[in-house]
Amino acid sequence: MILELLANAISTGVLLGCIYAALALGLAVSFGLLHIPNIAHPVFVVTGAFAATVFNAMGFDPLLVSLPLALVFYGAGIAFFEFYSRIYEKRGESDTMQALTLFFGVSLVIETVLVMQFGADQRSTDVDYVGQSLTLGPVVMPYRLLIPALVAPVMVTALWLYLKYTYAGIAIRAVAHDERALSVSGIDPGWIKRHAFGIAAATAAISGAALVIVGPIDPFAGRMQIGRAFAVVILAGMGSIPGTLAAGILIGVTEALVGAFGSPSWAPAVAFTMLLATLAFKPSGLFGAAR
Amino acid sequence: MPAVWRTAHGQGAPIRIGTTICKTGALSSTKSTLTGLELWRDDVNKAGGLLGRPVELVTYDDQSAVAQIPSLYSKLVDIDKVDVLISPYGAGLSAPLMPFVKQRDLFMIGMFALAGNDVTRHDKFFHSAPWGPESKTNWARGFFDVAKKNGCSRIAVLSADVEFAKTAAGGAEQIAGEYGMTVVYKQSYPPATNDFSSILRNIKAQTPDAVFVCSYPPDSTALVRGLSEVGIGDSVKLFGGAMVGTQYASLLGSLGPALNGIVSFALYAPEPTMANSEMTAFLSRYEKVAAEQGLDPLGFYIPPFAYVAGQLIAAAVTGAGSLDKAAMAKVLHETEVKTIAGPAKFNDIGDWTERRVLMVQFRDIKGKDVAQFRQAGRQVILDPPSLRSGDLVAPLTKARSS
Amino acid sequence: MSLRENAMDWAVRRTGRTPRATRSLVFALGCLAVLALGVVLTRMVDNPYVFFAGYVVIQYVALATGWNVLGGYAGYINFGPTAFYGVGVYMAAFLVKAMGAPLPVAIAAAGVAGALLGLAMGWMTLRVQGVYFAIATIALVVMAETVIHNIDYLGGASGLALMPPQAPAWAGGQPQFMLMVMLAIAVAFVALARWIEISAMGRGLRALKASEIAAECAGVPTFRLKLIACAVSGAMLAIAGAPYVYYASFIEPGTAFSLALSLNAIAMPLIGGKRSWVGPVIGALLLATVQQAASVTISSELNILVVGVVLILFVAVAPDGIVGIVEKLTRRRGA
Amino acid sequence: MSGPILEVRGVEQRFGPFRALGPVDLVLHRGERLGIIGPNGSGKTTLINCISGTLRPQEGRVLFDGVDVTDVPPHRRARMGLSRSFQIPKPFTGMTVLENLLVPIDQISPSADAEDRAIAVLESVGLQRRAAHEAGDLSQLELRKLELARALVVEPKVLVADEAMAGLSEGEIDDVLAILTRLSGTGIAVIMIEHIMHAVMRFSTRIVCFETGRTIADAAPDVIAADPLVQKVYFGEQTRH
Repeated sequence: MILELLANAISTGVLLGCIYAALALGLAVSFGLLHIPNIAHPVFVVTGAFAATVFNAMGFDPLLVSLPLALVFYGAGIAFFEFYSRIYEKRGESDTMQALTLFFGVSLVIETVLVMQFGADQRSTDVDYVGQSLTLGPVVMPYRLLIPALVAPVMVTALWLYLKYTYAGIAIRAVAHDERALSVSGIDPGWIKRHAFGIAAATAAISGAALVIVGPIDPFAGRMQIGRAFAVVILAGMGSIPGTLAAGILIGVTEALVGAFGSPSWAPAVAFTMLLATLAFKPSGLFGAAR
Repeated sequence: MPAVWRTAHGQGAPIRIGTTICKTGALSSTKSTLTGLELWRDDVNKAGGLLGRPVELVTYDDQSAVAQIPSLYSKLVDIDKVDVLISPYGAGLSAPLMPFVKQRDLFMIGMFALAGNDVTRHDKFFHSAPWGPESKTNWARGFFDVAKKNGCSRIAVLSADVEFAKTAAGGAEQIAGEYGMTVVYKQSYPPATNDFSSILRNIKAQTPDAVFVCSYPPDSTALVRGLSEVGIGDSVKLFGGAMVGTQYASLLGSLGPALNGIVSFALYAPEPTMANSEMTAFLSRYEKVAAEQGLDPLGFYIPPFAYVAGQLIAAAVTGAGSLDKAAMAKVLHETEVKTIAGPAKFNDIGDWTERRVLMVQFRDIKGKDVAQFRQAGRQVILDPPSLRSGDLVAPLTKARSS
Repeated sequence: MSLRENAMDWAVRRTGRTPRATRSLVFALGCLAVLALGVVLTRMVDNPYVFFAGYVVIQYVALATGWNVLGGYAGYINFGPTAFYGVGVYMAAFLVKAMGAPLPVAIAAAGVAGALLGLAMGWMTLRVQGVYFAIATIALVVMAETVIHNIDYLGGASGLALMPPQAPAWAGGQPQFMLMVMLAIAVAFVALARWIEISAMGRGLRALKASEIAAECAGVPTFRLKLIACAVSGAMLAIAGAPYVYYASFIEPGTAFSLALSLNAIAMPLIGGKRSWVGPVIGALLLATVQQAASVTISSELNILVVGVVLILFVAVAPDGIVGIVEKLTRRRGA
Repeated sequence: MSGPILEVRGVEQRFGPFRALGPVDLVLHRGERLGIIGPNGSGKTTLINCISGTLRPQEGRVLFDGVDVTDVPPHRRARMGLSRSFQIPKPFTGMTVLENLLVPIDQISPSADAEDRAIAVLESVGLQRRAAHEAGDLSQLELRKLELARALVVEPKVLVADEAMAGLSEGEIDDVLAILTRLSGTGIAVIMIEHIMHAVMRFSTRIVCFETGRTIADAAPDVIAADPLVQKVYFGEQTRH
């Protein structure tokens, strides 16, 4: 019985952890690679989730519809970055604190617009596989978690390959390392950063769709996730894309174990404790380079 | 706003009724309170008002925030000079208000403030909702009456870390003890938990006969889904009890057939034992407004009792023949008031003397059309016995598969 | 006239400022006048609404000022001021429940608790870049709320109704008394903030805000100074929360850790101007008064939207807030 | 108290696989005027960071006034009498020029006449008319002067000037040189890191040349100028400009 419980807690933890990783992936790009502390990212994800519910109500599958939506988010991300860099980067200030405040204001505005548009009530999607489970021996995995969880390894792998093997991807990593290095090679670092921020925003559309399959969301659902998403990115190590998946799963499994064998009441403290412990004892994270 | 400074007691000047509404914030789904009140106001004014004076509502948005309450009610009382108060929604928002109401000796109708007057024991406070006496422990007693009747002895208690749920869970334990039942599992979980698989497995391992659940809308959804996904075992006859959310159309619509078999509380269900023409007429008028304003389309839970709040005020004012607060309270303490939700009699701290919290079991739900919930037989009333419209189908696994 | 005197004189003329001692005297008199005004107000006004609403507004002055010691001077943004505020609220509630503690004891204990929490947070996160501190404070609120949920003695998620000790007879009633207490706290905070601002500590903080490395090389013990500022700010935020239980006699986690409170405590200094003590005061008075009025006129969604948009505008166009705009205008006219 | 004021022993610094500095040994005597030259990326600034404490070397020790300060944080080194200026000026923006100078005074040698002392130093670098201005409003030259003034105001035992003259005109270079020379006259040891050769040559009593993290020459200016290795790595590059 204990073993069955353990196996199921771990499998649930892995599934939830994958979803956390999907949520944090955009942040791993914008914060981890570009060093832009976009605390509005979870709100972008929630916006993606609402977009998915709108199309779901017309009969589309939320995950499929999130692919074209990702393109829209990519464009919106670029436009938003343009706005951001006009305010900051061109002012010649690298005032992270001011940037944090800007993103804070942006997330408030987005949340309020969502409330005014959709109301403060919970919204959910209607998909066929919700309510059914995949049973593997003693382990029962609800499709409601399994299918969105699969999104994370797919996105992580795609992004990792992109960053490793494409010209633009390598340029993004170069920008992360040293902006000046790039201007020497004749690529516009501004364009590369816009592009990378657009990718970060695009992931929000997909992970938003994943999130709303897991459970109903409201416009303020992002707030619960800010701490967790940053915990994933920092635990992974700044800029480590595969690390994001590992860190998300680590947090997810720990939460599930605390919930199953300790008290579920303490589960929200897990991510925070891991975040603080990382900052205090290993600021470079699990897979990050020393900074 | 010249009305603020006008004397409120002049002949023909409106009788002012003040309250705050959770138009925004966490409790904004309760804002249909206002519609219920407005429908009552329109009815009363059409019939010539109270004491020959029109009725006027003065409302503010309290943002579902406790911190807003003291200053807003002070404003209602001291600046707007309202004659009668209605409490904000629920016990949490009403709690900071009670000492003030008692100290100033005001007349107030409680809106869903469960056990809201049990500590203060103010003698000019009356509940519009039929929680009954000692409601902190007793409001969900019906669940345990049903459990007892069906031979349940092993009870599991699960609750969200939220005010209402914790209170309900505390009462549940007490009643279980009283009925000689064993609490074999007790757990609380943080709000916004979206996966209950390990919790459900832990419950299953204890083979309880009944699972008393005190949850909030998002977790009610996740729990019901979890039931379908990982199951709960054949031992469970009764599942639910205090699941907030199952009173509202949005959740009913999104869960649909997954609700079958679950037992939860309600204050009104369109069963033949309960429906009356006034209530039905009220609900059909409400539906029209709700459709325009995007409110809960069913409106079984809150709006009727906002209307009841108005009816109680009307009875008190007409019975007293004045706005004298002591006289108004005396009327409600001494006479039975006929409301759209049935006859109301009050004890000395304003509880309905008869608890009329329903325990309903969801049955025969097909598809996700909300309109089906307006038909009889979808929410079968198991308790109280006076309103019973059917018997429990058990165990839960059978009720869900049928 | 020597060159040196010339330069000093020129500096004085340039800024149009009177010598420091005179300015401090004027400030002290101003503080006393505000306190006296508070006392007169509680005697003259009958309408309790004024005291309830006044308490809320003045509480924001205290919160914004406390936040600004770290956020404004040192530039370390604390996104979770309510974590500290909530700790103050619950510290006071604990003492009231356990021993019916009088207000001064609750305030002192809240201050100590807030300072310790600030030290602990700072010790763990201030060694790495500032952005980590900001992120950790976001998570801190969730953590603090979780802890309270798990303490049954303090009511957990259900909240706790308490009967705090009654106000002394001379105060003329509980609302009046609470208003005076909050006013005294706010005035003390503003004075403390001003003292920090013009002292060596304030200069050290502003220096490290501009450049931590340069400050460190100029002899500023940056880590220690940040820790002190974090502790002082934490103590101030917690103290601002301590009287709440005496004001509302009911507390619950949703209020003590409310996001609206956090949002306002951050927005007010940013809108008023975070470089001097005047900014948070102006920002708090302005925003809180508008919100008190707006909560009865426009929808609160619109209210939050306005705060968000204003925040973005100020960050984008006027990073030094209203005070910065005024300074720029007067400087232009003077030049 | 006659030993060297500053001593660097076997200091090494690597960034990943790349060795940025060392091992380096260096001695600075009291009142000495030491010039450090070398091409970009030769490890000069890394050395300065190790001396001032913003970087802890992976190997080796730094001794200041006979005390091992390798593990002493920068602000404590500053209090012991080690001042530095930055290659890219780092003014305390948001504060006046006068306040900029008060920061080190507050921390290192507080006194009642702090403002007078600060004004005196501002006069000596010709910034007195800017005393009440926002540091962020200064011109490039003024920023460099402020950088120096802030390092000088606490009367250090050692001043490390990191490219204090970059981007200045000939006349302005003369101004700064005059300030530094006057300072050296009061017994302060100065390390000057500079690309402007004629300035270093004029100022220094001894010059050390760096190349890929190592010292390749350490001698009097005229000897350095004649050193073929130095000419190859350094002057060869310089003459192209």
